[in-house]
Amino acid sequence: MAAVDLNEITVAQPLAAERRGVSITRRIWRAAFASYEFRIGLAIFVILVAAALFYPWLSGINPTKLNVSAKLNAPWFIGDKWMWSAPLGTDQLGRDMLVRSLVGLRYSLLIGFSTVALMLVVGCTIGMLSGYYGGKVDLILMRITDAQLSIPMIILAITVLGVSRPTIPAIILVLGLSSWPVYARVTRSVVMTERKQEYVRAAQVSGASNLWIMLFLLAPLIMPPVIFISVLDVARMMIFESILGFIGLGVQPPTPTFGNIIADGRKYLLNAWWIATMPGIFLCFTLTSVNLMGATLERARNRIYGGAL
Amino acid sequence: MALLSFLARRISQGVVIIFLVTLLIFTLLRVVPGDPVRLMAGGMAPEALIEEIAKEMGLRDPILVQFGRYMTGVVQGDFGQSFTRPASGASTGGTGFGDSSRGDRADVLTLIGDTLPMTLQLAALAVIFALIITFLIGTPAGLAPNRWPDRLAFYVSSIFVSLPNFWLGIVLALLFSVKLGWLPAIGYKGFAYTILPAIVLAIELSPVLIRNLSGSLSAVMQSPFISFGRVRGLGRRRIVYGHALRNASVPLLNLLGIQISGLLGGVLVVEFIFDYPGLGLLTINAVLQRDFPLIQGIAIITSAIFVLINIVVDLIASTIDPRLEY
Amino acid sequence: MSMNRRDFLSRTAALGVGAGLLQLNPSAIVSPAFAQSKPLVFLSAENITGNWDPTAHTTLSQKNVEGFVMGFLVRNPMTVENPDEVVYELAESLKLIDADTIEIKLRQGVKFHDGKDFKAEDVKATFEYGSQPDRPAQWYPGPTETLTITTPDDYTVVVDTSKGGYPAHLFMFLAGFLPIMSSADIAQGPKGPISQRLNGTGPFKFVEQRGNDTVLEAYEGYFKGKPVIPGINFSFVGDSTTRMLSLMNGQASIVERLEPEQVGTLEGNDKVAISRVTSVENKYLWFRCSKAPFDNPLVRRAACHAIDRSVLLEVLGDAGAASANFVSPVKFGYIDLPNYPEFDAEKCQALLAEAGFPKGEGLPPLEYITSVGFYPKTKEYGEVITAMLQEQGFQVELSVLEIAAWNERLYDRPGGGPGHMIDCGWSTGSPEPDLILRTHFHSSSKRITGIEDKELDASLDKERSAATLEERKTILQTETMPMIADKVPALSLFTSVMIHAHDKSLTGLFIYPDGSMDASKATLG
Amino acid sequence: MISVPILSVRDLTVSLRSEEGGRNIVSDVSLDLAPREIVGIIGASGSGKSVLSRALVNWIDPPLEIASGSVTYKNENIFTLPPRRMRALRKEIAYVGANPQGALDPTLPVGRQIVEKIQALVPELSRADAERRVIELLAAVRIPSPASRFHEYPSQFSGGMMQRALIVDALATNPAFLVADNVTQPLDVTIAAQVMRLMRELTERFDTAVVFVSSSLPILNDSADQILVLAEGRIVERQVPERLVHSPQHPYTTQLISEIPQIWTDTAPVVPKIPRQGTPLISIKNAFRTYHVRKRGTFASYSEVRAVRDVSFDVFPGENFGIVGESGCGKSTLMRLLSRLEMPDSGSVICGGQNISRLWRADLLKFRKDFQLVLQDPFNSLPPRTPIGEIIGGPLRVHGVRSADQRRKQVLAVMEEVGLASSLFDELPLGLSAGQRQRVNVARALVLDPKVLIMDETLSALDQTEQFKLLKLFSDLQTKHGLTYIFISHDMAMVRRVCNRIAVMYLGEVVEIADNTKLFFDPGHPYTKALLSAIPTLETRRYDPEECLLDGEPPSPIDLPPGCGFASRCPKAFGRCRVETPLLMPDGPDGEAACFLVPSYPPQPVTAAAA
Repeated sequence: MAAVDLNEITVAQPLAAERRGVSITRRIWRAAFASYEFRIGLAIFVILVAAALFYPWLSGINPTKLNVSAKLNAPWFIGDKWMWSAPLGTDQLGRDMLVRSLVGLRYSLLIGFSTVALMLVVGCTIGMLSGYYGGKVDLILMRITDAQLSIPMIILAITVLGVSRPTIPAIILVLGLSSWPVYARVTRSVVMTERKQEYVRAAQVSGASNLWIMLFLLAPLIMPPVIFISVLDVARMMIFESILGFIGLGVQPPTPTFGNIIADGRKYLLNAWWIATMPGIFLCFTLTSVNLMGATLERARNRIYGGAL
Repeated sequence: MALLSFLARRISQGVVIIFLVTLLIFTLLRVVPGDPVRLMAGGMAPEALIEEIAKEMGLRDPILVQFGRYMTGVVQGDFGQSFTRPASGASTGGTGFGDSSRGDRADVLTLIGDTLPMTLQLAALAVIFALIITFLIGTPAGLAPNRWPDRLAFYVSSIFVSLPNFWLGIVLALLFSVKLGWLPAIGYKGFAYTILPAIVLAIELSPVLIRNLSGSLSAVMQSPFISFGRVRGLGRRRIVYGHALRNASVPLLNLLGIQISGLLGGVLVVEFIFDYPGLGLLTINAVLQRDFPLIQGIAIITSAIFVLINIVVDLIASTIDPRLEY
Repeated sequence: MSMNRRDFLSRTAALGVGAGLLQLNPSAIVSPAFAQSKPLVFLSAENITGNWDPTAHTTLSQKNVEGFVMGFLVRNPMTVENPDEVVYELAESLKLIDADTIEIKLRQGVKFHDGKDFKAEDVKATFEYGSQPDRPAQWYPGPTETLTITTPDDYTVVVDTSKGGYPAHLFMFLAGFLPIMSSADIAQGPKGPISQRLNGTGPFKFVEQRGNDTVLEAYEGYFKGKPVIPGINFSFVGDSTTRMLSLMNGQASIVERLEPEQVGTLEGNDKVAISRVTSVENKYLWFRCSKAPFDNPLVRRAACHAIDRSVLLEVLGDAGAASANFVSPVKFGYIDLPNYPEFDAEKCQALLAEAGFPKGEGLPPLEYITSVGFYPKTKEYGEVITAMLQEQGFQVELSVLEIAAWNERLYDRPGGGPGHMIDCGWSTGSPEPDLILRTHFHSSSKRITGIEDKELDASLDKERSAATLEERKTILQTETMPMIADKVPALSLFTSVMIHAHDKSLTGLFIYPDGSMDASKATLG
Repeated sequence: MISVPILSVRDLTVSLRSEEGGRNIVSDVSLDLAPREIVGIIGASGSGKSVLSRALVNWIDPPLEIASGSVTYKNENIFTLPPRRMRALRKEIAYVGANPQGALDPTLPVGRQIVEKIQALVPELSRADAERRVIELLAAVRIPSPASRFHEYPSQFSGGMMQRALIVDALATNPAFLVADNVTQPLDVTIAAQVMRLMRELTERFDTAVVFVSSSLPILNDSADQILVLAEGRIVERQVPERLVHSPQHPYTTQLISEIPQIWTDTAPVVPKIPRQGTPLISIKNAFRTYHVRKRGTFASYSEVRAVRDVSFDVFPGENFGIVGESGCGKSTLMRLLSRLEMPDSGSVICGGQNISRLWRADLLKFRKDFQLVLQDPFNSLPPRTPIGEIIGGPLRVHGVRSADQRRKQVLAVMEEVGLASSLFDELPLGLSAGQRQRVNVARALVLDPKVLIMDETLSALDQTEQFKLLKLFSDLQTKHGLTYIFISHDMAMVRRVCNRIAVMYLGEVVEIADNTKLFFDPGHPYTKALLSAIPTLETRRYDPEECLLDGEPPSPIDLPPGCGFASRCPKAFGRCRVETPLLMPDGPDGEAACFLVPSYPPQPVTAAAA
């Protein structure tokens, strides 16, 4: 009822002058950027990424250079043995935790985002197809999805990663290919409802091919929320990578990733908690910043699309 | 009648799924380098012996033949025998060639049978905890979108999701088991041992659920019958708990059904950390020892469980919401 | 200096044995009041094999279990101070009659856990069974047919090795760690009860294997008297942090293989005591000597000179002790080899140049395989070594594999094992050096390295066939060991120190350098 | 009115808060409601009548807010009541809305929810009693087998039934007054008529006062004691129906009345009879379409929904062809066949000499270009998140107009033509009125300048004023582009106004097909009569509802009974109707009807005479 009603109201609404001729997308970004949360998120994210990209290079500290004599130094805020070169302390082999975390962040971001990207591509494509065509296609694709869904990631991991020395691409592949079904399901359900809508029919009548409809009509409509959901998975994938490291299928040393830093640091949790904890904190910051931006963006979209002025 | 036919349909589909899984895993495991026989016999074993054992175990036949043999076994409830484990069920390793002299090996099924209940108990408790957390945090968030409870939920889930489960496991064990001595942590000698691992799993599980619940709840709160309910004279509590949550719980259920398979990943690590004698520990050892029959067995069983759980989920969902035609 | 002392001691030992003098008793440690207490919970870092046959494996954790259950002719405490000490248990004396004959007098009135009386037939059966070439553990100097074992009476065993052409004194050390099995069990063959359960004369009885727990209970009939603690739960817990946590919250009584950092943490804890034992185990960097580039001794030596072992020890902290030989200091014939390769960048570069790879140019990319490992710090020092080698121009790539994969790649195979270098430790609960030297460097076995070298073979055979211990030691220390140090088919990195942490209330426990324990006099709580 | 009013509204003003400040939706409305009185409020969409009706039951949520004024019930202003007391009052203040389907929790049985309400408001009533009451009320609103319906879920109720259930829900607690907001709007005419009849009966029986809000004067005219005319949120006139109709005071009212379709009056528009010669533009021949739906909760058994059965007709260039029928009669399926969204199972659709099911790629695209569709639902038919410009330009992109400027030019031209401000180009459809949305729809279809436009219920969601405007637009476009229209509708009045030739559908069959005048003045089929009798109009009806109006609802097209599909509801049905299916037979010069009562219909063949 609410919907009908509001529409009745908004009928004669005069268009706010400033909105004239401004494309929707730009309006959304404006709205998002207007909120301080978005700015904070953006700030944190930019800082982190910038640090990850430049600090190691500026500081000239080599994340893989061992300095055994200076191992397990505490960070500056506790303990007294810390050095300027390692404000966040050092790990079990005396490498600077700050640089390692930042470089780790680099790789983890790479892994997290490209994994999720892979998941989205595969999952959404399959979901889209089976939701759009329904019938046999749907049946087959969904059975495959369920099958995939019911295989524990870990087993897929050992088989695929067992093949060769686990490299970052291999890991991305494993994680991505083992986690897409969730998205297939979500997309499918959304598409199924949307596809029944009349505007889809209208497009068909105007002569649009199915592909055209999926790409230009449905995808733009259903992707954003799905992508928004997937932000959590970026983090989950980074964690999964650490689980792989934990059973010896992770990225090989000396390359630092959050995964293997945490996995190796685990042993020292009792007397050098910072090794395993720092990446977690960085991870949390990254995630929160991305999440903040995502959330505000989503809110902005809903506001604009929800017809608020 | 309707129910029966539903079950018939879903179970037949489930069988297909399980078959696919088995086929996939089976072939994958066969293409992994690293000859299982060498693992069984131990590295010191001479090639001749390896070949001999392999032959006698039929591991040199074409994959399809092996698969056929395996499946015929499976349908008769015979999942084969562990490569490395003795009947005693001990997790074994080390190297000893002339493996032929090993004590008779454990049946995969019995191994799983012993550990599965433990894990189910753990998983069930974890899910319960997760749901409690989810409802405590997610409901207010869903009722007050974009206000502080929503923010809270948002930050909490951000933090939860960035906690590596083994990190959390150790920290909790240190805190509650060593420092405070409230809960036992390592091994299993009673129900109490399930609590800590379950909490860790719950925390790993909850972020997605929280987000889902708050999302769908706020969506439901938008729907006409909620505001109309007020006009019909229903109290807010009744509307929220009697109707809104009821509707919002359906997508939550489905998500939960999907998450189950993800749960095993967590169970694995957590059981290893807490030395909890469940399927997860079995799996990780099977993986570490490349105990292929065991891995296969576990894969089949887990996917079967997954199928069953999802059938149950759909049943519950369709009793909650009759429109979901089952 | 200390060396000389040790030489002296061992010499006297050797002679002493001949004279049947030596009488010492490890139970000098503590003999506490009998107090009923809870069973001892031991958390092992390594899992056991599926097969209880003591000759079927070389797995340490299972040796530990055997240490509780089985009886031994003698035990060698093998302390660094007194490496050659001998304690008589099932044997009352070992007498070397001549170079090829040894006579063993047995203790009387001992019973196996299954009730069978312990007699000479059991020792004979054990020796003959264990010497079969297909027994994985491979304790014996030569195959069964080279032995002639006679039992003049029920409590006397005479071993004649003349057919084998090696001296009988080898059995002195071997006697130190042979679990004596019941002839009845052996009679039923390798697939028989012997593989199903342990049956010995030791202080604890094997009850059952419960999942990952091996359950033992005190054996009333133990010839030194029933142990104080009612039983032992020996269970495998893979994760070191987990082991430590369960010790801290009182669920475990003793845990093994502590990480040095954990030692730091635990020393603060007043409920826990730490024990360190220099072990019989060295850890090695094995070269695949049968394939390029490490088929070339020069390259091997270059690599060895690139590695600064002192840094490794820094990484290992308490968990490692310096040693400069291919066997542990507690083993027979140990000596700090003067020509043992030390860290020396110049030498390394010189050797590389000499081998035709100046600054490592022209070397293929090398794979260095190690495991996530249940040994402390395995991965860490792996990383360090990789870094060091890279510094000298070796393009080394480290592969950290989970145990099974590592295990599967460990041993030599036709055409050389996988990778170019692999990390592994080797430990045997006996002073016998050949258990390492011969096993790995003689072309008849060449377990991991795959080396085939006539000179080495010759030298190894020579030291084995030496008429007396005395003579043998000299050959070992002056010829064989230095030769190996020149050819370095493997580099021994350090000697592991076994760190156990246990409940303070646990007393009277003696830990042998191979990690096995004598708990017969231990009390708990 | 002497009696004290039970509800009195004084200077009520409701305004919409927004970032640009407030705007009044309802301004200083005052009215009194006497016991048992029925007050009708009429207003076009956008007149704020829904907001007013909600204000009456104190249901105003942000961004709306009560700016000033009072609604006094039992001499208390309900806006100032604390929530708790307000809730108690809900017992006596009832509301029925325009959207029956969304009004109840879809996951709980209807009966249970009504009981829930009763118990929430009348705690003293025992559950059993409450259930009994609900069941008898369900019976009272003529819901068949109420006892079992009680346990069914909203999704299992049809629109009409749901609306009745809601009336039950509203009256269950014996409210003192009831606000009915556009209750008949979503319903088919015959059903709407039934519901209206019901409302009247019940309100008398429970002596409830009613505020009846509607956009259709005829409906109010039949029932209300007094009518208020709402325009721009203000009450511009209040009168008793007769006087309002015959001597309207306010110009707005006059206009409103003038827009009410004339059916039989001599002032009614005369639609010219288009000469039907030459080749038909499109002709459909013996088309069948059956859907197979899995029986609920069965393993693999399907049931047949026979949506279109043996339909044939021709449409000639320049004519307006109407297809009328109630929901579920298969007209939408027919539309899908005509626009080649689906293919007939058997039979064919011929266009320009080609069977369109055979068209492919380029030919198909060509066909699409000439043959456009304007869809029913103004809300679903526009992608919610695409700017209007893009929506209208979409077809151009599909048809290969690459350059954006080119598109923009054409789109703006069309928008201008259909009367959309060019400023809307970058706007989202949301916030547009139904009328504007339909204009967008039309523009989207028109942008390809097609030969034929199929109007699928295009106007049914609009109120008369809007309809009027759009119809005007259509005829202009027709003269300008020489378009041919096919109107698919359930609204007889609308069809009467524009269509030259009309086909009446029932249960997937064409039961009558005739020229405009013939159909409305001398229908051949009883169903047509029923439809005519239900048309909301101010005129004296040619067909008396009492004798033609149907009870119950059309049977489901699943597993149809043999014989004439209409027999089950037909007042004139006799033996033959239940065994033999009547075919279309000429009924006079310009019509055909499928009824045995058509004079020309051959008598039942005597078995002997066969062969």
